[in-house]
Amino acid sequence: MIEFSKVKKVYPNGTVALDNVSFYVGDAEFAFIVGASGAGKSTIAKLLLREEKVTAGQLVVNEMHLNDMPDRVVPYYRRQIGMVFQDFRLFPNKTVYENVAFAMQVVGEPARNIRRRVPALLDVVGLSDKLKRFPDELSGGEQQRVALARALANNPKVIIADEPTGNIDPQMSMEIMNLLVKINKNNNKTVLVVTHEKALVDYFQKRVITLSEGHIIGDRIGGMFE
Amino acid sequence: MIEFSKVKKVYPNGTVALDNVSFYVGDAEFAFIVGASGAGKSTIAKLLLREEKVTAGQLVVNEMHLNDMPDRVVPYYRRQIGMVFQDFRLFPNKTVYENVAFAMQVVGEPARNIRRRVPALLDVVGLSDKLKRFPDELSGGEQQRVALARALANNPKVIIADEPTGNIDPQMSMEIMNLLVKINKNNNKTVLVVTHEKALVDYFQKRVITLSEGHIIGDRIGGMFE
Amino acid sequence: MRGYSFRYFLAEGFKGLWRNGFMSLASVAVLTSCLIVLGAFSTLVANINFNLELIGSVNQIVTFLEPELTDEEILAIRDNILAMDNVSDVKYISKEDAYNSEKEKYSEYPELFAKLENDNPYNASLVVTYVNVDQVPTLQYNLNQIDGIYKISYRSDIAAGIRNFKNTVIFVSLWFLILLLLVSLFVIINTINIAIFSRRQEIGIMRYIGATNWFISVPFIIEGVLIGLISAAIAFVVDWNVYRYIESVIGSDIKFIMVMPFSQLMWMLVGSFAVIGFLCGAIGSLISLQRYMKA
Amino acid sequence: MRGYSFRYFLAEGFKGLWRNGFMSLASVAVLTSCLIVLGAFSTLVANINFNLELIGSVNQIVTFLEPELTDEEILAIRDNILAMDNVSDVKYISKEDAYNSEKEKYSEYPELFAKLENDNPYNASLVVTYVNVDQVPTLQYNLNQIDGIYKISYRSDIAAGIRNFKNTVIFVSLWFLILLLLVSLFVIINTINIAIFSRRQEIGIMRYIGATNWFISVPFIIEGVLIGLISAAIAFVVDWNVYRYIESVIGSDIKFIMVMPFSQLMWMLVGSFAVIGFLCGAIGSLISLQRYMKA
Ligand SMILES: Nc1ncnc2c1ncn2[C@@H]1O[C@H](COP(=O)(O)OP(=O)(O)OP(=O)(O)O)[C@@H](O)[C@H]1O
Ligand SMILES: Nc1ncnc2c1ncn2[C@@H]1O[C@H](COP(=O)(O)OP(=O)(O)OP(=O)(O)O)[C@@H](O)[C@H]1O
Ligand SMILES: [Mg+2]
Ligand SMILES: [Mg+2]
Repeated sequence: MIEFSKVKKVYPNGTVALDNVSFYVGDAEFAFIVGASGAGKSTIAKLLLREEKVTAGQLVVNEMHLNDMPDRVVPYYRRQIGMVFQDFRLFPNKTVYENVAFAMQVVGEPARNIRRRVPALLDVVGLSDKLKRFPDELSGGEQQRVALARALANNPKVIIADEPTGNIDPQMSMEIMNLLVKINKNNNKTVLVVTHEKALVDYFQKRVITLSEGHIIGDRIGGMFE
Repeated sequence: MIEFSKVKKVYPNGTVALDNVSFYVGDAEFAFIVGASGAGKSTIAKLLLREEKVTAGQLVVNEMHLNDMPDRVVPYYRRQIGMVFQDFRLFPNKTVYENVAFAMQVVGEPARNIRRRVPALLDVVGLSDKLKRFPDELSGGEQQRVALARALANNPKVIIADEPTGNIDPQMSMEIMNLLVKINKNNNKTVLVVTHEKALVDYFQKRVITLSEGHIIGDRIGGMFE
Repeated sequence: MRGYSFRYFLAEGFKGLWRNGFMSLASVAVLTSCLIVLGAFSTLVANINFNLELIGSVNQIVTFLEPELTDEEILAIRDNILAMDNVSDVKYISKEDAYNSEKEKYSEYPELFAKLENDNPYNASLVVTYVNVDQVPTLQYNLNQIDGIYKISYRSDIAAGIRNFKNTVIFVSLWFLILLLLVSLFVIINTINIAIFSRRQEIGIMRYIGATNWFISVPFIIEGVLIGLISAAIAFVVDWNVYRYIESVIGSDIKFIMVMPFSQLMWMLVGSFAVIGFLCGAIGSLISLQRYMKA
Repeated sequence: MRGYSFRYFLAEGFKGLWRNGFMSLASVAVLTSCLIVLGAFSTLVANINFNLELIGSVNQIVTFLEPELTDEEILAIRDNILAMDNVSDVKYISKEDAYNSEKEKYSEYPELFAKLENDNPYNASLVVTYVNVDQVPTLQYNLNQIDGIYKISYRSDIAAGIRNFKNTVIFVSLWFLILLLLVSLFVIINTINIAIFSRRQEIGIMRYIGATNWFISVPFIIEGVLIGLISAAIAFVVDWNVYRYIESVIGSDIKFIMVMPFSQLMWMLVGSFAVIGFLCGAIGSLISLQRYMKA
């Protein structure tokens, strides 16, 4: 459950990235977030991860008020969220395998489970032959898929994917989006996908939240890219 | 003029990224390069910039043989190529304005010209109100557009854009692609665009070079994404 | 918490060390250099003090005895003095010894001593060697209390000069050692700070995927400790060999300087290097990490 | 090339310094620390040498004169000696002076000197103060050639001891200064190396957009020089104030040590700091950049 109420976000340099943004995404719901470049989509993702704090308004995720969450709780909160960052944020000094495994080590997953699950995840995103590569030995799309695998590693309750197919060909994009839809349906996870790929949004006929210059200008279920 | 003859590229870790790739792009030609993630598209761009050297085969650009180009000539060669990198490669310590201006300072452009041209370029990509921002204060799409502006700064003979719209909404993507087509037509520049956006490729009906696993599997003029 | 194991952290620490090869090397180089200088200077100071101790130990007080004392009385006085605090040795110089030694010193004036041969004007004396120059006044007082001693002679100006000299040397070298230590600590911690600064993005990503502060910190601290211990080991080996080389040179060339045997300094060096290396690595990492540890 | 201007490079250098605030600060901190220690130690060495010179200058040779010489003859001999190389002073001690000083020294034996009163056995002497201990043998030979001098007394053992002591102190402190200098240079260059390593991506991007090596390097080198000069200035101010403080403490407390006036050291410090700061900054940057300068 994600609830934005009258959220405003002003960056230190004075940019108003979001203003009076309110929306509600229920448990196990799937939503696209679309909008022009600079509309505030990534800002929503950053607020949800508490990478940034709201300037005004309320933000509640799974009954937790992010505004007044104590610092020491934040790591535990973040583990409930699987995030695909727009700029990937892979560890340059860790291999593909280690990048995904690290997310599981963080939550204290036993080594046995890690050894089983990581290769399976990397297989799903089509990287099972590149486990030992370092990120700078991967193509752009391959890096993006490692980021996706890492986001899914801990079976998070909420998955937020910021442009998860920005560097990926149409066929693989479709596969990835199908995967996210499947996770949403079968495992009852809440999934938010930021994307600019009209074809995908139109194809899946899911809820579409449209942002423009920090405001919500559209929120339709079974919507199309506009 | 770009000519690949039987080019092979093997990365130090043994990955064969390109094998027996031959194609010719004439002066003032426009071509899309498409293909699955990891097919070798960015490798072609890296070879053209001489960021990487070919393992076997010949690569000639504007009558220059890249294989045996002396190191001291390389900077001057690179100035003839405007490159939009897939990962942007902006200077984190320079503002948007400085990022673009730097490319012109490199070639010794007089300060007067720089002061005139940089704002104009940034206006074209819709960033005229963000001149003083540092890259980490920009959205993903905004960074990508700075990279594009920088690539165009010196009026290069060849423009290579690696996924220039990977983080940009459909409308702005169309504008950018129109810009590149216009530059190709009006200014007689050679333009290579790596992209995975089927809609754009299908719309513009230009030459499409299709890669798969390091091989060229299609090269059609007025082609469609396949 | 389920599977957090020390083995995991240790492995991460080693991996970090290896994968950040350049930074690790640079940190080890700086730490090693600082420790080498510190070690060289502290063994130097130790040797200076050692040699100054040797100078100090020639300080003596001469007590002149009443001429009418018998041999037994003199022996008794001697035992009496030997039993005092701060006295390490008492040597008896008879009238004849005194006369002969003076005669030798003034060999230019043979006629003078010829006249004195049968009328020796010198007194017998006891030369008292003391341990601690600071307690000489007490010793002087005690000696004056003894019957049979009619005068004591103590060149307090020379003694004070030597003491001043020793104190100054010790003062200056200790202060310089402290300066060196502080600057080294500062430089070392600064270097670790830089090394961690260069990995702030990595730390940021860890935080964004839900790692707790201690989970992030432990491998960095282990890495820091490893850097510290490696540096300590290298610095020790270097200082050791240099010391042995200098020892052999000085041992053969400069006779009037005593070089402390390395074995006497070894454990001080090993200990302080290990402690400094360990603490700098650990504390340096800890301090540097603080900055990146807001949620 | 059209518009490359020195102003552009200078501006870039300053900007780099400012925008990489943390790294610049860290580099300045390391460089400053090293320079402070170097400065402190070299002023210390200068003062040690200065004080050792003072010790050296009390060395004297005593020449005993034939008893039958007239005052004019003695004066002639004196002038003769004064004209020699390596002689700074000649002092005449008459028979009476010698007798009185000896009598004073041996006040324990008044009866002895009472007997000698009318038959003074001492000879008049000339005390020759020399400049350079190393040329004493020549001086001794020359003195021996003079008629009217029947004996010269020179405590060559003490002189040799002092000379050995001086040489050892100078030897040890110079070697330590060299060690310190080398380690400082190493640490400083290493730090600049790290600072540039942390910007290797930036350098890579510059190369990819067609910047020539020198165009990339010049701003980095200017940045390095600025860091060097800033550090030199800070280190100078610190060392200066510490020196003045120590000077005032020693000036009042420890009488037997001479502190060199700072003005005598100032230009040496300013000069060497500026040179080290400048060169380290420039050469450090240059060396570090080499690695990223393949096309
Ligand atoms: N750290 C920051 N500091 C200042 N301004 C920022 C920062 N990050 C983003 N902005 C600004 O906030 C606005 C919204 O940015 P955001 O990243 O949310 O856009 P977006 O919708 O994700 O765009 P894109 O599709 O290009 O990624 C933009 O105008 C951007 O310039
Ligand atoms: N530096 C490198 N070292 C080793 N292998 C590499 C390196 N860069 C790329 N590769 C591999 O070479 C192949 C081609 O990579 P390239 O980046 O050219 O793909 P791409 O077509 O651009 O893919 P994408 O659309 O995902 O960006 C991939 O399998 C990739 O893993
Ligand atoms: Mg975004
Ligand atoms: Mg690519």
